[in-house]
Amino acid sequence: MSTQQQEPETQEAPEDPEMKGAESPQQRRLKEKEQGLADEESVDESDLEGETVHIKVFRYDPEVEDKQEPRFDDFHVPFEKGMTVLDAVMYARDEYDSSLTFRHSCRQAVCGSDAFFVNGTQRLGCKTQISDLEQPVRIEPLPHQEVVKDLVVDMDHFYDQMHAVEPYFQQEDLPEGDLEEQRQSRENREKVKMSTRCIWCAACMSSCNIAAGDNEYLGPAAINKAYRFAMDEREDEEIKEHRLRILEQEHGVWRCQTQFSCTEVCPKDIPLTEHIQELKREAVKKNLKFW
Amino acid sequence: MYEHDVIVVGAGGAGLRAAIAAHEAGADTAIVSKLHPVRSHTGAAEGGINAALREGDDWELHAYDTMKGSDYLGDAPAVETLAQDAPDETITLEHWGMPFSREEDGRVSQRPFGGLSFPRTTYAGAETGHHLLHVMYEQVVKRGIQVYDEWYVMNLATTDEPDPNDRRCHGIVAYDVQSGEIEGFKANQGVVLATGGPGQAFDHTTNAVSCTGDGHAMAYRAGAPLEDMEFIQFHPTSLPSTGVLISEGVRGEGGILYNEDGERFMFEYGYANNDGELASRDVVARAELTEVAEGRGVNDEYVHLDMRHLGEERIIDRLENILHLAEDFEGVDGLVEPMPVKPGQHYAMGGIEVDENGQTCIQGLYAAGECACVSVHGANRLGGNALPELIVFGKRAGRHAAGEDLGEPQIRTGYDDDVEDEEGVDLPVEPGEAGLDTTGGVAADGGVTADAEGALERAVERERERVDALMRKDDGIQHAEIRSKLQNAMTDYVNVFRTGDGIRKALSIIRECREQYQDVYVDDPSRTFNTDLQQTYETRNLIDVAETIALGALVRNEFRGAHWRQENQIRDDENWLKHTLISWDEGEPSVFYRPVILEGEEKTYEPKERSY
Amino acid sequence: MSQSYNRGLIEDFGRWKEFSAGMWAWIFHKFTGWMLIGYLFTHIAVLSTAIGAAQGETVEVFAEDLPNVEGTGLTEVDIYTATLGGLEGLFIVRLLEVGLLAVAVFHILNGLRLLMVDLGIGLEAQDKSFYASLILTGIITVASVPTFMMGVGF
Amino acid sequence: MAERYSSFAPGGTAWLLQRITAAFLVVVLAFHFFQLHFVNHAAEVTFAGTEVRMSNLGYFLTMVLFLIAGAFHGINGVYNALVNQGLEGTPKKVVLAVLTIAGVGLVVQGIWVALAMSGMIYQ
Ligand SMILES: Cc1cc2nc3c(=O)[nH]c(=O)nc-3n(C[C@H](O)[C@H](O)[C@H](O)COP(=O)(O)OP(=O)(O)OC[C@H]3O[C@@H](n4cnc5c(N)ncnc54)[C@H](O)[C@@H]3O)c2cc1C
Ligand code: HEM
Ligand code: SF4
Ligand code: F3S
Ligand code: FES
Repeated sequence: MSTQQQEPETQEAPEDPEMKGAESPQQRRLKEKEQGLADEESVDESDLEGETVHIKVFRYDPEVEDKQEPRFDDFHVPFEKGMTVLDAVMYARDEYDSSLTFRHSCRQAVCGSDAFFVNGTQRLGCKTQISDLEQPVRIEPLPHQEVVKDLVVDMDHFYDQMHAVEPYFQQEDLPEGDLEEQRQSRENREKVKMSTRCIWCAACMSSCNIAAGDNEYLGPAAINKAYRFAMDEREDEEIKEHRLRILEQEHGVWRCQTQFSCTEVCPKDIPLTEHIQELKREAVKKNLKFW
Repeated sequence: MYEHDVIVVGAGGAGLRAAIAAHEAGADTAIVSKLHPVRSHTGAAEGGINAALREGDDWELHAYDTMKGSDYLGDAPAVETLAQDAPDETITLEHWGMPFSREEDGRVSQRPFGGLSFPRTTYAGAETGHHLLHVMYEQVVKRGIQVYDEWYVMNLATTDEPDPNDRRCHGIVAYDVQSGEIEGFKANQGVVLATGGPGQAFDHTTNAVSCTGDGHAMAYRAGAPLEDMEFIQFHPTSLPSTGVLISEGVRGEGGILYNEDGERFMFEYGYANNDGELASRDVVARAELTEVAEGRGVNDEYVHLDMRHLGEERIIDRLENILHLAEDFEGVDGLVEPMPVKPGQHYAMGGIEVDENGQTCIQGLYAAGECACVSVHGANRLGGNALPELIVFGKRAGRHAAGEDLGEPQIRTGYDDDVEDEEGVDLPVEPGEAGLDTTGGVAADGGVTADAEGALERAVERERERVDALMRKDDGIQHAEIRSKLQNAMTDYVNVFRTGDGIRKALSIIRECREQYQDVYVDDPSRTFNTDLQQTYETRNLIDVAETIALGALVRNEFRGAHWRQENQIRDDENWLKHTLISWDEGEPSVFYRPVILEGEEKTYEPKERSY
Repeated sequence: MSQSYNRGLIEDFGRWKEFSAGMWAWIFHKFTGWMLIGYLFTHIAVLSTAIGAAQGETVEVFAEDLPNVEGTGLTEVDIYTATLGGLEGLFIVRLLEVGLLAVAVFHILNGLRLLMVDLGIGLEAQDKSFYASLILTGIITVASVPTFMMGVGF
Repeated sequence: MAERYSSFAPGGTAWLLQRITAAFLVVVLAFHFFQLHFVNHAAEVTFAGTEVRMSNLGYFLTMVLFLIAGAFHGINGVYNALVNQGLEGTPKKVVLAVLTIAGVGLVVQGIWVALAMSGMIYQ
């Protein structure tokens, strides 16, 4: 395959640096706006082979009169190779409507700010190629969380649940002496590795029907966080038992009904259900010991 | 109004470490951050933390490597502090449960990294920064340190004595993004800025959207000089559409760079003797841009990084995460196509001028992390040296702010007798506010030196007015337009290749941006989560920061570390073993220089030729 | 803080088309579980006629009407046999029984699937095992129709 | 945070019993279906036949256990489902009480029926 022949479909030829000064940003913006509108009209007639993407974005703002009643806004965004859902909403915001609001930061799936409900699934905007989606692309805030504005949801409850599992290392008995680290076997690190990758995006929590129904349920992310510590051999047995006691409370691991949707949506591919199940077994084992 | 002893602005690695240290020193500490802590950009760091932990290694070697890497623009006391404290701090992270990669015997793993004489980069998989950030946030939760997350800090509340060295910082003004409320935060002992890098000054960067140099700009306008801002590290392999970093690992394993004509340009055009793709970051970055400039770039924008010949097995084994990155962020399958790459802004070596204790020339104002310049990285940062900087100097700043005695610093700050004034540069336009509206400047309303409450009240009042003005206005220009113009100017003219004329052009455009900013308005009328307003603020900060980068680049007429000048392509130790400092005098930047400190505790670091 | 918007459960179920395998499995398992416990109550109620039967209670029925009674014409049988026979003679009851079988078979198969999941076995195949449960339920149900429908109504 | 859990109601026991009863039910339910639909067709069940089967002590005990297991499994399942939907506070206590009474009622009634069938009473 020739490497030179790709992407004839790129809509906008990359601008020549010299040209940029010549055309004022204002003109460019207007032109692009026009283009956006023009495409809007023609989008249905011809399959534009991905020249613009049609996105429908959920809008709500408690303070702005015509946004108090939630609605969907349509935007037509010029497609570029490699465009992600986040790129598309950023484009819509910067070029069409600066009040379009969403969280985002890293653009590389590490900050966990931009989990949205895209075409019916929880996904990270920055990690989702728009070309993989069916159009129009429907972008909504995460379900089961209160909407603050547009795509921004209230994360407080999620954070509360994360904090509820005492998400911090509690080993007090540390090796003495200069530069002495605690030893950990490779196998053990491997065991907790996936669980440490969580970026707190809340996609899992939003996909779980149990978490939706039971507000007190710790939820997959928090349980996974607890797993990360409970399985870490650097903490003593008693601490592990203490952790299991937190997890085996009524709204802890037992609430999980193994729906697997958390595992399916997790952008970091953490085997959440597996971790939760393992903790259930651990808790049972611990209780059996006392009988 | 809120009140705490120590207020830390920013919750990346540096901010969290500072907060923990201040808290441990007994101060009532709070963190104010525009992002929830775990969203900070520290989470993106992949490589690792340099620390001399092992037999055969030694902090002095680390200091030596760092000094050499900095192209002798690092200050020895800072460099030595970094090298001395990094091992302990790294072990502390381990004691806090950080999941470092492990050796067979259960000890933490270390790996070799560019520019290091010993494999001392301590890592946790390919996501060291993520773990560092999360472990530190866990400790903050454990200690119950108060976090005001999604509060955007707008400005500092500083007294307004004419000489910045006499000023004192009493707190900050912040805006609750969720509710739109603007509040003062009084800091009884100190304010620590840990706001991260200014990468968004460039169009193409590996930095997050939140890296807007807010701390730089706030400190700068309050009177603390910015140091060595011209030194910007560009990474040669970032994805064109997002700036996501493709690590050096690909080239390390044997990945090849091709231009549009399918030529292996690193060899064919003789950019780097025989190192080819493995030449140092700046060399490769310049080569790529030369290809593009000479019309051999793919789509006139980027080059290709090809790893297909390595074979599927080897790629999946060693570079699997690269496949995911290319697929997820660029829509390219690295097994069947070459990956598009181009240089992207990556790291700012310069920042707010501070001493080893993190203190600026303004009493009670501290800075740590990427926004500060101690300076340990000098003209070029070694990979794996930023994370130890966060924990070492974050901790020192926190402790000092909380009132601990860390001894007399050897690094001087602020304008004093030691400095050398810039005699006059040929500028196309007046930089700085220069007669434009100076809202936001510290000494804007002149007059009485205020006490703590007074300074705070006045600062809050000023931000309220500023927000009202921005919101009231309903036409004009929107910040996004100014921002993209600024970013393009920086990428076009203050990028890897720098010429006097180009930089002057950039300065003119920055000036235009400033003028346009006079006319900026916020379209979104809502007080709830108004990111439009927040970004409008950030754009203002970017203008100030971009200007210092350009100014620094213009005055430094030599080639040192990451800074290349066409007019003088050699390292000029005779004239330039000194830091560039730019301070904001009543709305006008003034440039001065301070000599580098090459005398360490026991030895002096003699500048040596940098060889590739 | 300013108010926020809660989309509630109704809208939630508007998204049923987007549910994943695990979610459907959960919903079906719930549904079948409730059917089964409902049936258990009814079943015990019906079987309670055995108490009467044991005490000698009888009724007169036409033997032809009851599949479980031999002979012809008006016959005296115990109330248990009469009730069961009466029910079994109804087409609708047979149909419901097939339904019950389907429900029970699915609940059993998916229950086994869940038990495996609890033991941490075959988690990667959780969606496939759900589809397998569905298909097997279908097959078993269809296969047992002849037995269940034997001698009724037609 | 730490106060959010109590040492009460660990929940693990119920969870475990739900699994154990399920495993038991698989076997017995399959046997039950087979016995009453394939070996003896449901339509041919008579009191006499039932009596014969039920007077076998092993069969009798199996059926009683079957009942107890089924009742526990079903009732606990229903209760769990409700708690999953966020049932809290007083309503939760009431539901638990009602379900327990219903369950106990079911088992008592069932055992009575079983005894009647086996001919151990009313002879
Ligand atoms: C892709 C990538 C890879 C890297 N890899 C490595 C590596 O391998 N090794 C290494 O040593 N270094 C690496 N670096 C560099 C290193 O990660 C950064 O320099 C470092 O993380 C910066 O940390 P920080 O704490 O200073 O800032 P950040 O982590 O950026 O945090 C800034 C904080 O300030 C807050 N903030 C900013 N402005 C405001 C405001 N106005 N009001 C309130 N809060 C505000 C933000 O919310 C955030 O919490 C890498 C950098 C990048 C981009
Ligand atoms: C025969 C084998 C059976 C198996 C293997 C089985 C398995 C299971 C399992 C594993 C669960 C728990 C689901 C969860 O908590 O995630 C469950 C739930 C349930 N079972 Fe069964 N079960 C069986 C028979 C029965 C019977 C006979 C009844 C009726 C009496 C019944 C009624 C229920 C009910 C009501 C639930 C709760 C459903 C819900 O979540 O709403 N089950 N079953
Ligand atoms: S577990 Fe996965 S889906 Fe859940 S918050 Fe963490 S990263 Fe997001
Ligand atoms: S979606 Fe919910 S039910 Fe369990 S497996 Fe995941 S937590
Ligand atoms: S923007 Fe950070 S995860 Fe998507």
